[in-house]
Amino acid sequence: MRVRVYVTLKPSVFDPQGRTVTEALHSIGHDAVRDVRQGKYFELDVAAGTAAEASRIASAAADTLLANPVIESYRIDVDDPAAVGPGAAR
Amino acid sequence: MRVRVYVTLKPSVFDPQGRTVTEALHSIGHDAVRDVRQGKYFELDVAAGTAAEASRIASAAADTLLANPVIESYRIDVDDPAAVGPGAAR
Amino acid sequence: MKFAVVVFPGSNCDHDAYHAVKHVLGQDAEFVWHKDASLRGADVVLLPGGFSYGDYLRTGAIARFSPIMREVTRFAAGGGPVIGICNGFQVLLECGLLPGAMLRNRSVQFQCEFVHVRVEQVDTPFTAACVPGQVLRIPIAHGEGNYYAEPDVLTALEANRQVIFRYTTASGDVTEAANPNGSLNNIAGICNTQRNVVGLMPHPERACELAVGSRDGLVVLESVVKSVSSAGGALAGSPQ
Amino acid sequence: MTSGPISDSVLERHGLKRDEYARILEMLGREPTLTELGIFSVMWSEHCSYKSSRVHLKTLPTTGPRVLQGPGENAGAVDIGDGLAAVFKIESHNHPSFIEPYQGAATGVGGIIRDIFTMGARPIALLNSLRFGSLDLPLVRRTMTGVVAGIAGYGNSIGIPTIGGEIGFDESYTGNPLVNVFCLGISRADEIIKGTASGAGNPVYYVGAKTGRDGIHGATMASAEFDDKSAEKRPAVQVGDPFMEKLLLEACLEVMKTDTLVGIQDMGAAGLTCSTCEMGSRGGAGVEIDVSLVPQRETGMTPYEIMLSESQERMLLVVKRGREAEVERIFEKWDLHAVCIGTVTTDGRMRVKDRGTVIAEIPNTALTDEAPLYRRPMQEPAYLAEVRRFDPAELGAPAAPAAVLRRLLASPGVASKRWVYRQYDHMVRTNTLVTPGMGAGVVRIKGTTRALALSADCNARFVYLDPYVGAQLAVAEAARNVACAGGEPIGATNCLNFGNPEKPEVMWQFAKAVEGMGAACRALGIPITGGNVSLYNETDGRAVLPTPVLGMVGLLEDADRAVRRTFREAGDVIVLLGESKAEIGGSEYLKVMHDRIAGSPPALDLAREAGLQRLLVAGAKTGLIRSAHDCAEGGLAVTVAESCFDTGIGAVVDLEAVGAPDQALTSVMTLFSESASRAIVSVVPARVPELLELAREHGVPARRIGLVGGSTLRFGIDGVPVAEVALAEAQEIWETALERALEVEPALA
Ligand SMILES: Nc1ncnc2c1ncn2[C@@H]1O[C@H](COP(=O)(O)OP(=O)(O)O)[C@@H](O)[C@H]1O
Ligand SMILES: [Mg+2]
Repeated sequence: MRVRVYVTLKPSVFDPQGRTVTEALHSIGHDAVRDVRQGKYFELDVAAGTAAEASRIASAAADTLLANPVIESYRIDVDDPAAVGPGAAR
Repeated sequence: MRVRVYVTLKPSVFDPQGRTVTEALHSIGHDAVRDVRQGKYFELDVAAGTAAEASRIASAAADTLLANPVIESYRIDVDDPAAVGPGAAR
Repeated sequence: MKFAVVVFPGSNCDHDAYHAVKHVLGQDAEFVWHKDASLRGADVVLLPGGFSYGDYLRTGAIARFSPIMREVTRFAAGGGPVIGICNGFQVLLECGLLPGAMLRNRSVQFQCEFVHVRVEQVDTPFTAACVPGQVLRIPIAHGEGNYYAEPDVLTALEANRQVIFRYTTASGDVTEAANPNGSLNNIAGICNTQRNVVGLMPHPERACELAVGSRDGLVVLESVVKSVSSAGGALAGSPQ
Repeated sequence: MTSGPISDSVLERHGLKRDEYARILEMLGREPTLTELGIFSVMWSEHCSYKSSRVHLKTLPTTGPRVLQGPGENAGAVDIGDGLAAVFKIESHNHPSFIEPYQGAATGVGGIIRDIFTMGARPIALLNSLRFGSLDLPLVRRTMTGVVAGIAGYGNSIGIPTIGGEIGFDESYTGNPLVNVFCLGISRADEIIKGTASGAGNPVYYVGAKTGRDGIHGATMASAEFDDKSAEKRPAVQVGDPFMEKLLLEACLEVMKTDTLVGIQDMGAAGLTCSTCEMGSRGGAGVEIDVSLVPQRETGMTPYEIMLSESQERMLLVVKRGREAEVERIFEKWDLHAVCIGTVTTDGRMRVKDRGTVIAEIPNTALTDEAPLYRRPMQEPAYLAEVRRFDPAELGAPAAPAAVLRRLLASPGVASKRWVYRQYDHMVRTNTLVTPGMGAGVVRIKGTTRALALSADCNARFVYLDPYVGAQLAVAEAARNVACAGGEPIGATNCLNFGNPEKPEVMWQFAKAVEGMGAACRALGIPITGGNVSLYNETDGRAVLPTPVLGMVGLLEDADRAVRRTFREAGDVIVLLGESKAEIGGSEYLKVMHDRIAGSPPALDLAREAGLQRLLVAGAKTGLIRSAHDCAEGGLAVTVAESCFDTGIGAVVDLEAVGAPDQALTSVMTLFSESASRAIVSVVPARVPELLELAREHGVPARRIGLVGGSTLRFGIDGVPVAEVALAEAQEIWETALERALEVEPALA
């Protein structure tokens, strides 16, 4: 089952990459982008019978390895084959 | 408006980080995670009146800077304040 | 006196540390492979710089699961002196032996250059031979050395005098310009509450001979030799 | 083996000409299979076969008392004493770096490092030579930023210091940057390992990254020009994995200590194909492999794809029969899995099977020694008549010398490259005695008293104006740079970056440059132990400036005597070694102030050059010469300025002392002429006579031209300033110019 894990820096943590990207966007005229925060995005292929189980496995992976709780938080999204996926694919 | 941009390596492009993370997960017992691909995740704060406009602005930013079209592709997700957001936040 | 230089896959300052300890300092040094189960009776543990696991995911994130880290943790808990340099510091942060985390440098670039750091505290095994306030000229070489800790953690670090090295000007002033990477409070190195585990981003082992630009870093290694010998081995944390 | 008829379009896609195909038919005695056609196409590509360049390269001097390995192996090697060898080579990754700057440059670094440790040498230093278009263009800035980050990302991770290099800028590189990377390693002289397969029945092992579909036909791509259709021909971009390479490096060096290997070769351009047939060909043996045994990253890969993939970080090993377990165990220690994919045979053929069925069978020599060889037509380019007509009088009245100096210091070609090398770990391994920015990079060899000085150089404007003399000047400059550091030049490698060899004018440039390079190396006694040719560096029919880059290795017997470019102490005497003439052709001055590349390059007297280099080495040995800096781009004025930077001490120079008595040079000529075979050195006052005497013995004109001291750069005649700039201001201009040029412009209103 496909599970997506989004890892972001906590709001209180300064994001040097995000700031650089914001500045670069402004310098080439993309001023409408007021701010950017950069995180990590993982696509996991998980051996699981149910969406709940997949989510549990992914959480465990995120807790131990994928995210550093001192600076990061994460969000999990299971591509339940039964349900309709979110977001416009491109 | 909040726009999320997910940048992933094209499927044909080798992802050494993802492979190393997969192996690390296996070595600490997370065998159910069969494969990991690592990408980038951006949260943009966009000045836009409509979701469509926000999406257009984010696409332009992704095309020029956030994604490298030679090896990456991206997906955009607008957090339309009117609609209900996807995914379990954590 | 013996130093264990831990080698993770991707460590690349292991030979430099070994050279400094063995050939400059004249002490015994031994490489310890990350899959080993024993520190082989070492008196000091040194986690070297480099790119363990390619720095993939996050610096130090994967190395902390190496089998040897269990031994290192036990050694540290027993009061044994442990130093993490650059990537070694990042490993110590990831495994929780030291508090905080590393962010990308403010410049978003890898930076290799000489900097100045001020020795803030001399009551750790790695600064015991220093003069308080002594300024060392030693190099940095990292892309993620921007030290971060949550406000309460930072307050506690300062209150407990756990900040051991700070980036300063050549004359020892803490300024914004002297901070190469954006670290909070210009922090270059810290210790744990027991003060036996020290981590720092600059590379003292690269500054042990004038031929390579500076010998200011040698005092860090000399300190631990002094501490261990004066403690008569009492610092050695591993049950041999 | 069955095959369909091969159509013109299939041949074209493989970059093969009809007559080349006819030779394939003749060599095989039958129609090739598609896999075989693919194999021929990569092996006979310009990149792998050197079909246009080989006849010329043969004329280069490749031997000498120190040469342990000349061209033909993965890298060259020279004896550096104490039973040690320096193993080194330079290679280009131009085309991939344009398509994807970060990964293209990174994988270039990965490739050259493999070439060095393949020989059993531990890599200890990297250099890079880069060329970009004008930094006014956002595309160029992005390319340069990406290339530098890619080089840093790979080299830093592996832990090999990048101790020097050079960067040039010219519009001709806009759509075709040059990314040349040099690596040097150290091995025991008697333990050099070759890329050879021999001993029938010995197993052939594959180790490293799994094979994917990346880079298929990369070698063929590097053998074609860029045009608007290039996008379609793009192979999947190769992504570097420095962590994997670090493991391979350590594991291979460990295996090599065990005497279990017959030969080893990395899989670079043309991947498995190239390593298989080259190893067989060198050992006079055959190699049989089964592609189904090759570790694969993707599913459903065809034998064609597996054979042609250019996935990075892979090695092919021939192991002594009976020693397999030892080899496997060492790789396992490093979490690598060595897989046996075939055996050595006696029949001199490359035989490829897929689950036992033969799908390709070609005599090795057909792919290597008997590959096509062309004597391409040559013709002197028409532009030369035009540029030679240049008359300095056309330029009109010169600008004020101080203003010119400021402009030159801000020119990206002259400005400090700190923005670049700060991103490179140049200190790891704690051997770097002279860091980037201080002249040729110098690394000590631990366990000995010796050190090596390394430099990469080429002034492409000079080569453009006169390929023969220009290439000689490149050799001279590279050798002079290492000599300034105190190193005796003992060997070189070259990377020849040119346009489309099918154009007679490009081929003429190439041939003349190789001729000049050979002549210079012979005169200076420097063997060329290997190198790389990169042709088809063109965009929309326009070639890059011909850029034959030299990577030079200099030996210092005494590491403690390494010399830096910077003056040491106020009161020291500044001495100009060499003759200054009115030579402004091809200069930085002409380019920056008048936007022209014209005239003739400076004249070069090779005997005088050799004398200067010997003098510099001798003067360094005794500590007589306290600082030395080669006089190159920007001439005397820039050289003096750079000698002051980072010291905080200025200089006072008397221009009247500079010119030869019989030459009335104008101030601008004196300050900015780029006459060859010159260096600015400093010496304590008491030892000036000693230096002048030593110079006389070496046949080198030497003049006392000024003193170190003060807080300005001051050039005067009879005490009257001709140009004076505050040192702090000059340094600020020079230090920040590149950063400012690379910064993204402020947002438009
Ligand atoms: N691409 C690069 N990588 C590392 N160092 C570089 C690079 N380009 C230039 N440098 C360093 O900057 C200094 C000045 O370069 P250059 O002007 O070519 O020097 P030189 O006068 O010695 O020919 C040298 O020490 C050189 O090693
Ligand atoms: Mg140069």
